[in-house]
Amino acid sequence: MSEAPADRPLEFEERVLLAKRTDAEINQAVLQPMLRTSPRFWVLVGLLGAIVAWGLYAWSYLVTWGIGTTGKNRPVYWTLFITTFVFWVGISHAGTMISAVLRLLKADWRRPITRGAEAMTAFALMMAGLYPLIHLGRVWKFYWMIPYPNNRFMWPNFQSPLMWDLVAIFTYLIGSTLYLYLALIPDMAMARDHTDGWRYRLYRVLGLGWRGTQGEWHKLHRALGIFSVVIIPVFLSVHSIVSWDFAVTIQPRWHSTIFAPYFVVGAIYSGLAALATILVIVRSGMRLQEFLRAEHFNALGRLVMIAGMAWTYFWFAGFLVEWYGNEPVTRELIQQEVAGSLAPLFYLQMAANLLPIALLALRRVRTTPGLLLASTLLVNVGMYTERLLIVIGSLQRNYLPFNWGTYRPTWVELSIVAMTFAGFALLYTLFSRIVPYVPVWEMKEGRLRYSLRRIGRLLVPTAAEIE
Amino acid sequence: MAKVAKPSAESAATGTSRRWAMVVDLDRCTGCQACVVACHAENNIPIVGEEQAGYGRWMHWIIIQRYWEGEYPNVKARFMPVMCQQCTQAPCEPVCPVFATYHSPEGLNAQIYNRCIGTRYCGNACPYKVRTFNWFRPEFPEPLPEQLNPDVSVRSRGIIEKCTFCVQRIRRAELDAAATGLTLADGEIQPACVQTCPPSALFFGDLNDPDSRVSQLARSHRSFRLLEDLGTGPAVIYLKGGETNV
Amino acid sequence: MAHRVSRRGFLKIAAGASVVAGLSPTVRRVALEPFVRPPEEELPGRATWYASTCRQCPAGCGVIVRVINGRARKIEGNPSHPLNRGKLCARGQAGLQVLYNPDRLQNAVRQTGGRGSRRFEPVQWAEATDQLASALKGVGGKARVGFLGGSVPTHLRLLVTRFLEALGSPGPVLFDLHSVLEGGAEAHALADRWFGSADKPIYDIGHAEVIFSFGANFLETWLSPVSQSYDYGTMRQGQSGGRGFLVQFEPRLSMTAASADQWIPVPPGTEGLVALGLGRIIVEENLGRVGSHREHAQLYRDVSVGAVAEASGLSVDRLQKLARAFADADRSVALPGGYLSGFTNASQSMDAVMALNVIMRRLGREGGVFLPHTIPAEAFINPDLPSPFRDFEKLIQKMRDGQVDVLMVHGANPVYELPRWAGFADALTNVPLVVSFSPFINETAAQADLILPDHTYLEGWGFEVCSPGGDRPVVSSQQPAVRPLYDTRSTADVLLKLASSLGGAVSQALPWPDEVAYLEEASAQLLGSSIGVFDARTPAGFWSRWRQLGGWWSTKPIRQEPVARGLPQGPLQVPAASFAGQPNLFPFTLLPYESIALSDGRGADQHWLQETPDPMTTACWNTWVELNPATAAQLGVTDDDIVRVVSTHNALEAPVVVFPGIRPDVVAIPTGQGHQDYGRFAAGRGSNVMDLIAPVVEREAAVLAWGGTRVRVEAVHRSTKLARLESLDGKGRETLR
Amino acid sequence: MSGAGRRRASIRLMLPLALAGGAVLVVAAILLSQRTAESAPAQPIAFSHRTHAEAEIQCLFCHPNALRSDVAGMPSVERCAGCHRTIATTRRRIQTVLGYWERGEPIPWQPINKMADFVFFSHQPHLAAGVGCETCHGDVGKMNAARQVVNMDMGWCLNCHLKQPETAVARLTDCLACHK
Repeated sequence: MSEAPADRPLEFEERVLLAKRTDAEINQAVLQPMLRTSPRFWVLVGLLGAIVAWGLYAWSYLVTWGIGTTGKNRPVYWTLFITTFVFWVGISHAGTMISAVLRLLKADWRRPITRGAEAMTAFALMMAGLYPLIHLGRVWKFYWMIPYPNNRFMWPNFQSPLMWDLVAIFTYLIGSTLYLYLALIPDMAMARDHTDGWRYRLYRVLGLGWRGTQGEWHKLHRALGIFSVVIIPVFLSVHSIVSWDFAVTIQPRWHSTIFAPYFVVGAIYSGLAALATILVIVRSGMRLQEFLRAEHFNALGRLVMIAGMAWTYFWFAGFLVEWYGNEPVTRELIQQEVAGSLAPLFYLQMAANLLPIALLALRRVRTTPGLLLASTLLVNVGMYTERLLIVIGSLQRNYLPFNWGTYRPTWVELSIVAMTFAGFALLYTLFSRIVPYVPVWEMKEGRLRYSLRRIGRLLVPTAAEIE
Repeated sequence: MAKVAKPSAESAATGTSRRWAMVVDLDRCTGCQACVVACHAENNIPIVGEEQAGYGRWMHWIIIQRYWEGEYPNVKARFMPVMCQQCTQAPCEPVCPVFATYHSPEGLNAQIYNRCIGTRYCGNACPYKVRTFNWFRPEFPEPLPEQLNPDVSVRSRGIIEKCTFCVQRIRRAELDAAATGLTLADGEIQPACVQTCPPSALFFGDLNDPDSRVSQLARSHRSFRLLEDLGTGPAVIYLKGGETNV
Repeated sequence: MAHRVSRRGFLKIAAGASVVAGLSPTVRRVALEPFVRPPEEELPGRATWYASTCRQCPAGCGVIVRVINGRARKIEGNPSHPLNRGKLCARGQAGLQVLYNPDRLQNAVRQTGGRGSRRFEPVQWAEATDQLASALKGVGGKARVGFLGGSVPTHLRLLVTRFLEALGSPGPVLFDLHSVLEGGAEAHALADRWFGSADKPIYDIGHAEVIFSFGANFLETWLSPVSQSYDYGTMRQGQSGGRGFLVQFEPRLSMTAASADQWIPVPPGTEGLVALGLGRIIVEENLGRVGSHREHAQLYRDVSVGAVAEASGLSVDRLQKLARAFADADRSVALPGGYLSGFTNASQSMDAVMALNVIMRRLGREGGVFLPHTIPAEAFINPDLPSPFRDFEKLIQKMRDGQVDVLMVHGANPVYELPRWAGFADALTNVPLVVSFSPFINETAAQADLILPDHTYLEGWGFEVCSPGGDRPVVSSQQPAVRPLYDTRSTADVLLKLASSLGGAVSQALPWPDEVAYLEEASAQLLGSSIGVFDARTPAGFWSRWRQLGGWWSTKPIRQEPVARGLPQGPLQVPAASFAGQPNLFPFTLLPYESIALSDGRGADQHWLQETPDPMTTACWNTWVELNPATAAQLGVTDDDIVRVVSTHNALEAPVVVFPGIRPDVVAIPTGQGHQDYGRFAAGRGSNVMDLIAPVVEREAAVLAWGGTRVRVEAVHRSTKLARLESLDGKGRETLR
Repeated sequence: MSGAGRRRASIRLMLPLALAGGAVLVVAAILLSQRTAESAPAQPIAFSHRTHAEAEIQCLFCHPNALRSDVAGMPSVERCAGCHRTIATTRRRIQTVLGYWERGEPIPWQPINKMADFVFFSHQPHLAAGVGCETCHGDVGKMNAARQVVNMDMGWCLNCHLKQPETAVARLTDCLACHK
């Protein structure tokens, strides 16, 4: 169907969109790793499942005995749960960033990695959504927060940032899940046509009877176009609102106007880094070297680097105001971080957030999967530490020194945190075996734009009219 | 309803004329802890034990903070009883997602225990850190449940609690006054801490009544409020301690 | 009637209940419990208040108990009681936990596995009293019965004294650590020496302008802390003009010292010397507006201000300033506190302090020194002073020599309160029958053969003659607020039963059928008194008012002016206190101080009190060692590090509290913990500082010199987490500036 | 199967699923918010309110505390015996009552209207405000065995409190009016 002249070097887009491979080959290359489950895969699933099971036990222990089984105390009322909640919400920002923003920007290199990113958003949000439940201790009381007409004549308090959180995260979760699913429909149909047995039955249902008519494609593109636009304000609002959980209080260090953009940028930074981490791992785990190429990592690495620079700017802007303002409590907190008990965390945060920016400036680092993995992992360590410092570090100090406190995590908290990391990995692993990890139709569609067609004696690059 | 800074205006808007307030005369306070135990007895406050208390999980609704000044031998210790300040602009109130804490028409920061779902957001928002949380199910070995005050809920685990200005006493006194047709005089309603305070360092009454004892004391040149610059408008008014030099 | 019984109409104090309706113990929905016969004054769901007397310390504050559906729910100060005027301290507030303590004895028990085995089996009351009666009958010599009391209520003390008298035995010996630490016996001896009075002097703190307190922690545990705290509040802000000037002389910044305007950390045992120096300056410079000091000159003949300055570490200039401050005030008073009683120079020190009041003519003046007015009825005259330590030692000696056949213990716990060298525990083994009346298994009860648990004070009857009683004569009455929870029995009733079964002189001496009959008769003696706050036409009416009001007192303040019997003949002298332990081996002086919550240890079984933070350290639930920051640095320890405190006789380990308000050469440890028994909240917690006390006993003055022990402190390189309210990171600051 | 057929099949499958899910939610919401009134609990003696009401005995004769206290109170055995020592003494039920009286035992009546632990409720002000017993307890005089007739939940309380004069509503709908 399409062929490239041997003498012409492939363009960037052609390379990342596998211009030389046929559609059938691509179908096979995507479906093959899904259908192949090695013992290693099952060992991984078993291990993750065991961690999740242990975490569920820890959660049930917490529910049985009370929040006292965690290391919280007065005044450190929020700890690892909220920290990890913020972390997961942050991670969830990558998917939308890649799919919606880059889709609107028509960056074609995004195509093979969109599904991975969208799945990450959905699963990270699911993990994040667990924390408000866990955090309550008496999880069955959660429904008090849901607004519904009741015979107590009581509504929730929409003044509370937690209610905003509830609305924003719920909206984002629904939106991003639909977004993920919409883009999945043609591939489900493709998978349906290439599989049998239970997979066939599953894909038949999920494929919603997709036939690939012009009308269907048109509607899909319309829907995706609308979603891409609509989800961006949600995407910006979610982490802004999460930041307002902190910023609306008068707790020293939380009470800051820069928190919303700072949190959003931080979310993008950690989210993109997490995406890069995952892509490196999935690539080697599923042997997708052909789809996920150095070019992708190069582009992604650049994005991470830019997000990191933005984060650094916002961090510095916040820090400068705090430092210059010289408010006694804030000064005490800065003191704590720079030279006190929080110093190890603080320097870890700074090193782990700043060092990758420098590393990622090097093309070699961006394009070498191992090095990229190391730097993006570092980013996520750094961003987790940053949130630890914001949530726990700040709460340990307040206006009245008599009321200061210290916090030690317990096994219950650590197990539950581990549970969500393992749970995320487990969902992601299973997802990658059930759903084509690389969006085949997007690839094909992209390839259309750069495929060469013979018109008479000429080879003419054609751009698809759709899009 | 918009909140207004002045207690009187606020109460006028809600149709009642009271703004409950407490005055703490630091010059009288000796730090003796009588109020602390009285509060435990009145309000069914659980005891958490050594380990939990050591980890900052004690449940006192009123604590006497002790501050050191100077160094030996010119060292001074000062006491400061700190309980819920019943702020006019309470930072704890807007953050509660379920209205478990809200502003009552008489200016109290009410805490409705059975509505609390335990987000502990109010605890973070409170700059005085006077809210305590039931980390575990409170234990009252038999027959200690007999001592519980039936006018106050026994809180379960997972619930934030705090000083209420002994609202059960206010409610009881008002009901009794209505039943007997008498009016309540200033000083007749006393929270447990005020009632027991041996050196009479605590006073309780209506700040909107210009002749009440608390109003008179609040006008003292010694009066100040805790963390006043935060703009929370506490209803607890402190009177500075002094020092006599001879 | 002039008095106000109620806080307005609705705090109705019931006239008392001889039988309070018993309801099954449920908290919730108890209001739905149906009665067989509804009690007259009980309205289900509504509170009834009963007036009674607090027995958490010997002060005798009036309380009112809120009773709902037959259960006591809250204790408050009795607003009409002239001593505490509606106020109550932390211990008073915690009284419910004595009643509802989960580890109370629920019936009479016999120890079956031998003393100290702690294996008890229930025994019928009749059987138990029979055993005691036959033991008393079988006693060889008349003087072979011993009664050891702690802080026994006055009515029981009177009954016991009659009982023992009729038996031909010596009177009860009273020993409790609280009295020792507050210097109870020494205060009586002081009043006796100077004024020939059997009562402790009253210091009019409320009206004083200048108070010099020599080791008197009058806001914490000394004498009548609630009454004194009330007066302190008045002294600070209740008077027109000035807020009073309080100076505290003691080596540790106690809570009282924290409330003082000046804290002067003089070396332990030199407080009296400082008083002497101040007196010398006043007399020498003829300070004050009280006329000539010529007659006092000989009192201070031997005092050298320079020597005082050297011994106390205060400059002569400072002493002069203090002397002027004391003398120039119109109303100044000097308090000889309990800490002075802990040294071998106790009586001389206390004399030196009292002399300041005498030379400034502060006797019987407003803001000065008074004596309580006696109760105008024979039944309420205190039969004897608290026993000096000498009497207790004699009892121990008799026990050791096998001269005591039956020992009855009520309210005392010397096995816990005294160090082993005192020999009480060993001497007990030579007593054939030891009977305890304790409602709890404490350390002493664990060594008893028979425990006949008394009611706790909210279930029992009695009265307390308040001494000191504030500004007027006060008898505080005690009545049951609730029906006894368990099968316990009033010790007074047990004695009356014993008396009737013993017959003869004993039953004639104690003719009453039961405790209530005795109390009714005693109260009726006040019928018709012209000064009483109430009167009645019949004894029954009087008895009813007595219970309703919570006692009897005079309408107006009546105080007695102390008349000095003439000044001491010789010049005043305060010898140096002697200490156990070589200063080079034991460089620190040990200061055991009474915990404001746990008192001498009797509050340790109440978890409200266990979790009550110590006012100065904010620590709770444990024992700790207070060290000056310099001392701690020198030892290389800091907060929460465990140290070993070693005296010549014993050692203990406890975590450190770095305490800015203590002399570098003094180590302070609170009392109250280190119980072996005494219920789940007390047992096995912390250490008992009294174990460290060395046997410094001044024979002549009969003083247990509990302040005269030297110790050394060793770091053990371990640490723990002491429970405290305060954040150590906050460094005791109020705000950050 | 044609594409359209497949699509119809998926819709056929998903529509009932969605409907079923919605139905479960609705039912759960109804069940959670609506407790049905309870039936009469078993009592130690088959006491008939109707008989007593027909004898024109006022509620407050046996439950007099309602006027003065938080609780209406259960009549004491003494009160039962006060009449029944002379009235209908031969009946077996009455003899059971008298048996309790003679043994000095309280009759273990089972409570019918239970108030949650976190609610402060007092009969006294309600009676003072002219709220009749039957407003909350139903027409007990027509029942043999008394049973709960209204679900005493918050909405039910508020329904009445909201209908009060405007000046009182703010006070009566304040959470602290009833929550403790």
